[in-house]
Amino acid sequence: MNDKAELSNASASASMKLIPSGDKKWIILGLIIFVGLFTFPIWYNMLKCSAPIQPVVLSAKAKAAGYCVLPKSEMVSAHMQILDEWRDIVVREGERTYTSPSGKIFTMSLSNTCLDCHNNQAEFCDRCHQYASVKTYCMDCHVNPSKSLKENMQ
Amino acid sequence: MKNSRRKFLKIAGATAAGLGLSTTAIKALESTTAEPPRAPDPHAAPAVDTIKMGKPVIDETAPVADVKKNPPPSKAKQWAMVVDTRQFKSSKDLEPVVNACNKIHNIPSLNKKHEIKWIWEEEYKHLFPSLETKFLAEEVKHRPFPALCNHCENPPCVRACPTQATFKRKDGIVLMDFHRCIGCRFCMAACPYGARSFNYVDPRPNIEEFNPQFPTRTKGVVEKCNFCAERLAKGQWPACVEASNGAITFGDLDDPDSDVRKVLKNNFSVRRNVSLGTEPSVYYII
Amino acid sequence: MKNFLISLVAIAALWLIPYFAANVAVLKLLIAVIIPYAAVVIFLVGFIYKVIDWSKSAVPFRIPTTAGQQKSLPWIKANNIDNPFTKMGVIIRMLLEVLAFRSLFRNTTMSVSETEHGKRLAYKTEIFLWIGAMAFHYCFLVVVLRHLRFFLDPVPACVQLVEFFDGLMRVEFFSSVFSIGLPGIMMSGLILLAAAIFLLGRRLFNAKVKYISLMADYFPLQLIIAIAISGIFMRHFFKVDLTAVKQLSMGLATFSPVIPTNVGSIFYIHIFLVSMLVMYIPFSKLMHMAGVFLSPTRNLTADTRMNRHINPWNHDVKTHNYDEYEDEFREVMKNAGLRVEKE
Amino acid sequence: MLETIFKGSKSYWTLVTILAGLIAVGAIFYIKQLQVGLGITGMSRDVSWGFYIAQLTFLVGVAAGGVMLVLPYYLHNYKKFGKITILGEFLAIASIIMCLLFVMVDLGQPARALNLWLHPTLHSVLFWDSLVLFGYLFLNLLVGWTVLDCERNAVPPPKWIKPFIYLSIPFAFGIHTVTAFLYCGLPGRHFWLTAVLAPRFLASAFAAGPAFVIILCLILKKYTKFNAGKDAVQALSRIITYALLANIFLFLCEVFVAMYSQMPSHMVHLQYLFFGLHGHNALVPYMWAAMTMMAVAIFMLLVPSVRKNESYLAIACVLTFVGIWIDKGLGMITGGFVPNPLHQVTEYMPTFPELMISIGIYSIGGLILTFLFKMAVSVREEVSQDL
Amino acid sequence: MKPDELFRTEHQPPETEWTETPAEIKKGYYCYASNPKSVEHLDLPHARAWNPLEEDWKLPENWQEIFLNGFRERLTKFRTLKIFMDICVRCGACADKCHFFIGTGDPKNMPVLRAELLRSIYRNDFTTAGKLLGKLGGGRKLTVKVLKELWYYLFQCSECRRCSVYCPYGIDTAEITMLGRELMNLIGLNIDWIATPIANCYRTGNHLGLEPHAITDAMEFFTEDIEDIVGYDCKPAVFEEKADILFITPSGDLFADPGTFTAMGYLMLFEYLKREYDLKVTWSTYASEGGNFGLFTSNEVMKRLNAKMYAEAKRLGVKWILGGECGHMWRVINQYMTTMNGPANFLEEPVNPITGTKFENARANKMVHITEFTADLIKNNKLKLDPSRNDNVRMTFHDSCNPSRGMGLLEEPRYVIKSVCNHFYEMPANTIREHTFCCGGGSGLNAGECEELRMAGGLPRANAVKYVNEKYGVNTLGTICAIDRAVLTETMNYWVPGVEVAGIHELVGNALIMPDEKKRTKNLRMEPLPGMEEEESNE
Repeated sequence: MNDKAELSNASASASMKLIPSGDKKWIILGLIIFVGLFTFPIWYNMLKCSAPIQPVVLSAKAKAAGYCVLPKSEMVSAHMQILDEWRDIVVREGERTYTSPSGKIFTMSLSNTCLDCHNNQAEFCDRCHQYASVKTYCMDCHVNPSKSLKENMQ
Repeated sequence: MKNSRRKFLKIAGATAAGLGLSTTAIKALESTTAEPPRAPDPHAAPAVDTIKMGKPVIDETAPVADVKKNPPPSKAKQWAMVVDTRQFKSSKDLEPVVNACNKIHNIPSLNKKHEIKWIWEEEYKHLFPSLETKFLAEEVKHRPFPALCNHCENPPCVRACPTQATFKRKDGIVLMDFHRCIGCRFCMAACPYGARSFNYVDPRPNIEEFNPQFPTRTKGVVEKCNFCAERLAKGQWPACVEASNGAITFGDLDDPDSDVRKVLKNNFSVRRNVSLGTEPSVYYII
Repeated sequence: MKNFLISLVAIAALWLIPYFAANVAVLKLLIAVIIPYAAVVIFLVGFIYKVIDWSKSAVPFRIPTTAGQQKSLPWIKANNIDNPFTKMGVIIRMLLEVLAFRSLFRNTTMSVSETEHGKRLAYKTEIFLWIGAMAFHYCFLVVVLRHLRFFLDPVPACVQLVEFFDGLMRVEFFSSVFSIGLPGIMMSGLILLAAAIFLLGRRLFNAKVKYISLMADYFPLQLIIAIAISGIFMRHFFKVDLTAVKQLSMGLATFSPVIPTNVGSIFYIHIFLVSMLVMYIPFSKLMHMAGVFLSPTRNLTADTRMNRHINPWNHDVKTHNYDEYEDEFREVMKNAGLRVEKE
Repeated sequence: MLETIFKGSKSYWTLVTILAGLIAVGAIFYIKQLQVGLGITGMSRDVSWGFYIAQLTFLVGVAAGGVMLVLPYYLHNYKKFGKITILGEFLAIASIIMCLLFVMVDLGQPARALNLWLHPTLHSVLFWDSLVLFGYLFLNLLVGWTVLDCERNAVPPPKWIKPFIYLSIPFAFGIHTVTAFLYCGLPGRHFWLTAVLAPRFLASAFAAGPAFVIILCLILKKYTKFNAGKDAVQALSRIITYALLANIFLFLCEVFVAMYSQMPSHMVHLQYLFFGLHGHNALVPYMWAAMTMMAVAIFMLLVPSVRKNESYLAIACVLTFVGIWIDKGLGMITGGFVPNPLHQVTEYMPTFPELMISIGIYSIGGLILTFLFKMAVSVREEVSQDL
Repeated sequence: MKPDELFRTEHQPPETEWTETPAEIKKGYYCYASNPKSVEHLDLPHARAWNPLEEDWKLPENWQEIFLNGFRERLTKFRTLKIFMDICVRCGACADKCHFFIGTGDPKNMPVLRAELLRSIYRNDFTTAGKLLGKLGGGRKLTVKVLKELWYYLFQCSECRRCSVYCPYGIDTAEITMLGRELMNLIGLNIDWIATPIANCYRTGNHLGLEPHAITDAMEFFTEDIEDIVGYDCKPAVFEEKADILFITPSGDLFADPGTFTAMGYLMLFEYLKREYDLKVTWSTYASEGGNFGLFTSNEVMKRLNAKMYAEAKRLGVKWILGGECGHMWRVINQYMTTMNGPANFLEEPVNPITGTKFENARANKMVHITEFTADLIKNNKLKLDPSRNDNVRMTFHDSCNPSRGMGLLEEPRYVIKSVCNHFYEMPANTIREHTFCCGGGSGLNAGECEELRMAGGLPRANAVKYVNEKYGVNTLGTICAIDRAVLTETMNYWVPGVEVAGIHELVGNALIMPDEKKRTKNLRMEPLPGMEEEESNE
């Protein structure tokens, strides 16, 4: 009764024949894009040939001292918090002296205590900070005493 | 509160604990904070002095008030300053004082609109408009007067600041916390002495001589004279006092034996616009 | 409530497993390396399988929901977005649906009010579900993008830019109870947590939503909340060595895994929960992330009168044709004066 | 209801596009300000608040002016305002958002803005100002939205909304009073140090806000099917008349106190504004223009036959609005800083970038207002089909 | 029940979880089981006599197998079903959008739960997670209880698609209901109000089972009435070969008021066009049904019934087909017909021979909606109209579900209404256009025995009408759907007495100034025209 040719590709409802629907190519394309995005880190790192992290270099003074205000492991993970609290205590409470758990006494000062020892930012701070993509704004105001103002401003 | 602020001491203990036993972790924190390390008295055992700024120079022969100067203290109830303006004959006498401050605090040189001033030179009529006389002595009229923050006992700027970025310390110093200042400049409107400056632009490119021991400021914050709190902490006189050749006396206003009290006892002094009730801590001997 | 509690117990278990396992070296390897790899593999395979499975099902009819004026006479303004008759219209409709949750934006809430004329039904604007959903999904996206810094070296500028804007507002607070300052607060994390709690709160306190909620609805929300909490705690309270973490994640991304030494159990909790979430996606309603693209009421043109859509399994059916009809009714037709084909 | 924002005529979209363009321009200049600092503005060490804070002051007034529509309707059951209260509430929303944005662009460290609540400082008026501003914003959003949505659904507003409506009335007075307290509690700034400042602010607000509402009503009447009704507009114009009179009266009180007492610290600021000081007279023409405008406006408004003519009324409202804008948006803040406490004169004029950023913010407010009014007008068109 | 008692203000779900709350089949809320003869007539499976209220539904031995196999088959045949089973997040946006939920307060009438009834079976039998977690994963075994619940709620959905407008994933409960009902059909769980019409339609060409002469008789009644009004008769052409247009409308309009007035409107319009423009429109008794209850049974039955339209157009050699005012008829024509029974290459691309307008939007389907057609005529000034003849009518317009959400026919009827009627008022914005509410009797739920369900479901629509009735004195509810005309008449009587229901072409007929007409004093309802009341009483 209708255009039989159109209907000839199937006969009964139970036995049906699937012809590929037109959207399959778009679905595959979408999947490829999705998987591509999801696995982005894998091929990005392959293309960039990312180098392993370069170890932090301690200055001679730091090496000689052999200690910091807290054990190294704690400094690695929590130094930002210490700096943060130091500055609050120094500025607002006027306390400037810090006694470490080991009994050593330090002046709480980024420029004058921390940077005095760790004076090479590029090989100390920046190594990890760049690797972990952590930007700081400490040096917007504070200065590295071992550098000129111009160097500090860069 | 101060004690528990030391909790970063044992921060790593909590690190290992994770959150699995957070109550234990917190207990661990508490136990470390129970015994705070005591801040040593700087007089008994000098602080680790990484700053070599030299000891205060005390010139006994200087023609100041005829009292023997006390050694620099580091604690006070209300720091105050007495300026013997008679000793500043011309701008040349004041210049080293201003320069000492500018240099030590990394103060930039900027145009008049944006300038940063902690201590600066003013004429009598501007400094004491309410004490103006019609026929002022010529010498006083042209005398350079140092203007600076009065570290008021009742500071309107502290009242106005919405973030406590400017606050009054227990020793009477009105201080700025540059980390907290949001740059709303309410304090500048509140200050009746024009003592506050705002960093309209980045100060760093305009700093001529530079002191690595003191931070610069970032654009967008207010700043002002801090009575050299950083030097007082180390038992040093403020830079201007040191550079004034004895013209400026500094000390604890609450201590009857302090230099400032001695000087004030023996000289007639005035303060700026006392009618406002701010109780300035900077006294001028005219 | 029962569903909520069972799911909560499951989350608690998932939290405790890595907490205890992190103390055993072998299990560390399991949690930091093997399970994440397994999760990714299960996710990718499951995801692709599911989508391919969907794509295998036919789209016999073009049945878009038309939520706007059709294209008909030239002087009637047609709505090509809510009733798209061109491919471009469909693309815009889908973009709005996926990026702006267009349909949810229409949401209303029914209420009954007493008026001077008796009871009246009102359908007021209900925008909070939309706001919550937008906040949740976009912050989730930002959080995921931010975490790329652990998997890419060097970290591309765009990732850094996302971080910069995310951390733009500085939150610095010091007190005896807790201190926040450095590292800075990331807004996305907090908003994500708040939005997830809001969505969970709806399920608990909105009677209708509570009634329809299954364990499968509570579990992913609670899991995401747990992930957000573990992440925020790791960032601000139980610090870990970030370089060590990045060495681990970079190792995973470059297929040369290393197990970090100086990393607290909070990190293992975080990565374990994330692995669980990733693994869970293909088996759950979270597949809506792919399904939304395939929904036939949204992604088809409403042009069925203009262009014929082909049904891949179209089959012949038995019909009652005119001849049979006339055979049955010829006499009455003739009596009624109707024309017949065969006399 | 929100979807009505997205359906509009060509002219509506043109307006939206223009505003969006201006916002973009403003944003570019703001980025510059973020990079360089507030140094790109005309502000200085002596005049440390300028155009931005002046706009805050003025717009707080516009926002507070909305209460002149809410109060008669809800407290005195003045039915004729029923149709336009929503306009007052929506105008308040747009104005408050502009206020908050002007504060944001005035901050030297906008990233730290949250410190305001992280370190709540009860003795700072700015803290309280932020509370009342956000409170008033919230109340207007809640009330305006709820009432309009109920209107659209033809149901009476829920009972719980009433307390919020009543609460919004003291808040309206509150925002402008607290904003006045920002200035009038400062020692050493004698221009502001007067108890009349808050009343004067309120009086000018109750003139400028309703004047703007009248202008908006007349625009809506011309371009949309929204008709506020003659009675409502006339009632508003009477409010403006009295408020403007009160404003001028209070100003003259100020002038009397300063000039009769002859106290220099009180006189100098008025002298600077109206006659110039030591040859500095940048604001003189503006101040006289403002005074003239307000004087002409008051004359027009006082004559009933003039007031009843809507074209003349429109002119009077524009004069009132612009006059008060100059007075509060230029003179009020700068006048307090010049001369400075050391009796030195540093003049202030906004710079081009400063103006562009301000235009950007005004465009954001305009866009919000456009959206909100579009919504209100659409709802009104839906529910009153027999008009 | 009195309207006030039926107006439920509480929509609080019960304390027990829905999976644990068995359905209770309530009188007034279900439709009678199908007459086995009707089922047999179409050779549909498992015809038998059964009663929903009885414990034993006489299910076939292997009903679970049939159901699950049918389910499985449909999961591959319909991507909609598979996606909709998988991606619902139960956000609840659809919950209070359903008129049956609003009206009955029964939480299982929330669209999400209606779908969950099926979804729980899907989870249990077709998903890994469901197989692993069982009940915890939200799965339910297919038991008789579950089946009965499913049946009960599948026949409390009128497939109006309102929920799908708000669903963030476009989940269309109408589609789920349709496929669910197909599964019911597989085990012979049909309802009579659908099964008998489809059997009728198959045999006689229309749902009502009107045999050819019954149709011509009805037409005669109409033409007599029209003659009374206009002065001459408007006898329509039936089975006219090589006519320009074949006209098909739902048979309901030939049978009962107020649809009959709409039918008279059509007759007058076609007579007008014949006299003025020599346009030949023919009717058919073979294809005398626009509606298609197959849509409510299964895709297969829908296709079987729909085939008659193209077949008849081909036989008669017309240029294209014009469709009357009907709701679900247009969903079938718009979204299924060309796919199922096309391509209709034997027809021409529709062009309005009077105005020359090409109906571009119907170029493949070759079927034009009567309001599109009339709107085009009016826009091109081809009809002489006197809208003041409808001045007694204060009109609002009810968008029927299918033309609005399955087609997008929103402006055309409004344009026609505004051209023939001076007083037109819209109902509140969230109840019209794509937000429109169902009449409550769509998808074969207009059976007498489920009247209470229908009245409850019609509440949201009626409540909106009540508003314009009170505010603007609206007395006429215009619709373009035959089911609406039947259902809403009853609903209005119940909820908003005094509001009549009318088809749009009834108003067109009233306003149309027929060539050489006598002085018109009466409208199509034989009531005096506005301004003619006096003369009427003088007669």
